[in-house]
Amino acid sequence: MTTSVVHPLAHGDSVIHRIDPRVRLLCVLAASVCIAATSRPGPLLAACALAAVLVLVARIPWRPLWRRLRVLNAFMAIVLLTVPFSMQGETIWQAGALGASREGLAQALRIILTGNTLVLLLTSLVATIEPTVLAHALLHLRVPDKLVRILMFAVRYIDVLNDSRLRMDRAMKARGYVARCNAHTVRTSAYLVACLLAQSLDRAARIERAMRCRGWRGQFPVLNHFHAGARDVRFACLFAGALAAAMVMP
Amino acid sequence: MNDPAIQVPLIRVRNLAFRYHAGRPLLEGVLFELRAGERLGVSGANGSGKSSLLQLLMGLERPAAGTVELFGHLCRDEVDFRPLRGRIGLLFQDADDQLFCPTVEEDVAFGPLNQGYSHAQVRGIVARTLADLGLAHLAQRPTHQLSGGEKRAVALAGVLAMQPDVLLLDEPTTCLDEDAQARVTRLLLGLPQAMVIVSHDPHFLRCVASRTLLLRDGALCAMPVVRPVLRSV
Amino acid sequence: MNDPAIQVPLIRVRNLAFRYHAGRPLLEGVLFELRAGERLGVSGANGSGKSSLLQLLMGLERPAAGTVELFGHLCRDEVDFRPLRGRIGLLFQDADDQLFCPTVEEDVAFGPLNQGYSHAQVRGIVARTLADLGLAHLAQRPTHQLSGGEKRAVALAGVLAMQPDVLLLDEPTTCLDEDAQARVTRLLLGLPQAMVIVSHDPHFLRCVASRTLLLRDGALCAMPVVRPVLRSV
Amino acid sequence: MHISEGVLSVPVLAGGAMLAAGAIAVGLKKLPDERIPQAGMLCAMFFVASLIHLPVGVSAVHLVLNGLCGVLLGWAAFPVIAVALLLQALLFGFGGLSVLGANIVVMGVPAVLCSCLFHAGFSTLTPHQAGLRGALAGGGAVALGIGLMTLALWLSSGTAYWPLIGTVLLAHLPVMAAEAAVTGAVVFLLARTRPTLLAPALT
Repeated sequence: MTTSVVHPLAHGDSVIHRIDPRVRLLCVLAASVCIAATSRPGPLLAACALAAVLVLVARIPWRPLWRRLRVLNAFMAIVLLTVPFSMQGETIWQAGALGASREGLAQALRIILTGNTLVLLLTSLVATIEPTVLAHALLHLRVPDKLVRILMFAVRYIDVLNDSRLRMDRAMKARGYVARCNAHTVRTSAYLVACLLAQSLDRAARIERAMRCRGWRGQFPVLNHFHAGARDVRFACLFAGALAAAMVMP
Repeated sequence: MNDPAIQVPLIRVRNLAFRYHAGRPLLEGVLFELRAGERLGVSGANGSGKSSLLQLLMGLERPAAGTVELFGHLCRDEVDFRPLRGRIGLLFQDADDQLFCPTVEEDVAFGPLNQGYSHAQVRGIVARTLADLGLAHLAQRPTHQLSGGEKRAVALAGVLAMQPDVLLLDEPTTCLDEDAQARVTRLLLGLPQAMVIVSHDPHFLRCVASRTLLLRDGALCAMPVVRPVLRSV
Repeated sequence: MNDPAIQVPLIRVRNLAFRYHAGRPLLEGVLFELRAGERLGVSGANGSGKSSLLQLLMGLERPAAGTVELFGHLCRDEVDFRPLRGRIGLLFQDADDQLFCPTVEEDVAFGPLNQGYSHAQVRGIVARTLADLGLAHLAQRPTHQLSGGEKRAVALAGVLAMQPDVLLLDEPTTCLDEDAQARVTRLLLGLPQAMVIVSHDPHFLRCVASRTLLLRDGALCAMPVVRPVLRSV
Repeated sequence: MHISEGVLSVPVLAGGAMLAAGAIAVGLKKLPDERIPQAGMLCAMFFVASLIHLPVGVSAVHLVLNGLCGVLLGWAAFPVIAVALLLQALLFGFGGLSVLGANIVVMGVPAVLCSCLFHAGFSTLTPHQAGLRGALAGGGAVALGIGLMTLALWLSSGTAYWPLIGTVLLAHLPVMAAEAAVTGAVVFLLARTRPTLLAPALT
């Protein structure tokens, strides 16, 4: 019954998967800054196309991709329904007292385009990194050691705790529990959370002992190192070129 | 508890198949019936699919093929299983998964509350169930402080409080020391319900089951003839 | 690994007593010695204090009374135990507690790196240890994706990488399926270290231990005489 | 309780990122090395708890528990929330990298504030009082979070986002109720069965 929550998208060997994770992270960061800072439709459309190409190259399965885009675009639907009507400007469509403005519509479309582009980029370049590898990459990018250790522990134990949650979930269902909007459900959820909390703290205490048994003195040694090669540099140059080209679009 | 007029089997399973997401088939063509008063033992090696079989009977896993009929009702979906879950009690292999309420009393009350009894009725049921199993002294104890054997007994109380017609027991004696095992065995022998008892301990199954099947290569078959061997305990 | 000239016992425990914060005494007057080459099995019921005994030997719990001597050094405090922890390896009951590093390689390297070996040396130790246990193919795997048996084996590798003189094993086969159990048993039989092996499975202890003691009522005593009974397998 | 990618303006994104970085630095400083496994486990636990859904009317809300996070972790809630949000962005696509800083502030600031208020004079609390405070912390953390979200949206676009902000507010009312109820019940339970967990150990 173990279904892992913590697994990278597309356990694949696409070109993207083979690029140094540090390079991919830096590419997404640079692109995020550029895309967030631009407001003209040309560059946004070009960047969105670039992100879509990367998603195709990384061979992201459509089901998780669709799930992500659905989460984002449920919110974007609200943006599209509110922003055109609340922004001042040239009215292009009148519905009773409400008028949609051209500027508002443009703003809403800009938000939708930006959001989708950034999510596609994150999905293709970063979500395809094995989480433990990502942690190491962050360590090499000078993210504080303690923060990365918290990430490593979390990645390590999310599945352990989640399996436990799923087993308790089944045991509850087997005893006729159905989540409803009532006090019994609130109390039951609280029991579940308290159980998970107690389990995680007990395990943390045992882990701390296991670490002491193996001579831990307060520092976490690092063994793995990354080596960026010619392919990674080529990818970075290509990505930078494409991004720059997108940004100068009319 | 069982209406003697009912002639249909309590559980009827036909050609049941099951596999994990992308794994090899774990069960294939499982076929059996459970009738009132029977205690069906299911033996088999670790990983042979014994636990999965019980989960399928409760509708907690979905079969790849085949049908499960409970009390004469064909059950396909969550909606079909839900109203019948109170009539079938499943005892989980690891009592810790089942005991998530802070105190014994609250845990035993969980099932009856889900069945919609009033708080006063539930209090009565809890007191009676705990007394029947000789656990009344544990009522106020936090569940996480119980010993292994006590946990198993309280988990059983939580299942019995729902007054099920059938019990599904997943390795009810595993990880228990001999005293606790003997105690659980006595408890089970004193219950009127029909049971499916899954265990990898053939000795225990001979003590409690009225007939025993072996789960091997994904299917249920008759137990091979017992060949006695000299073995020290 | 053991200097044959050393005549002192590797572990000498005298009158050890232990209790949880406000609980009844769990251990009282525990007394034993472990000598080089010995494999001491410790049997006992659930909750009899077997795990606590191992934790006391590692200095992870503090005794209420009595003494622990490791390699001839009397150990009272964290300061006494710390330099000796590399020489005693404890395999935890739940491998998930012990495998806290993101990848197998890093987890096996954790101990040697703490012992102050250089990165090059550690890489050698890790490769050798994994190869010895037939686990070399797992080196790059994230620990959270291993199977139960693999986890136990990798946890053992992490302990062995520190090149200990003594191994303390807490229920090394519990919750493993039969294949994995056989595998772990073979692994243990192939190791040169002296061991204290805690288990509630008398059959397993007979396979691996050179002598076995029973932990009952807080004290270690000789195993009761084996009385062979007719029992089918 | 995530702000989506694409909505906030660049200055707000940058401000959020800087505030978050500072707060995480403080949180890490207050987190001793030997507590890192505990912080990591709690991070995993809050991630897993966010997979628990409660039905509200026709829809469902998932637990956020940032109030409880603050009560248990104090300032260390910042790095823990940061990691949990990063993982949610990577594994589920909630939020994203550019709004990560802003989202950390939206969840973390209420957590730390709630922790301060909750622990004021804690030693004298009965389980019921603790539970009540827990409920206030849970509901209050969400309310404060919505406040900060509103501020971020308003700073990004002024009055143009008012209807959007109104919709977001409405959508979070059931979350607030669910959080207050669950956090209150959890804290009551902990105060009853494991009171030591509620001691401000990590502040």
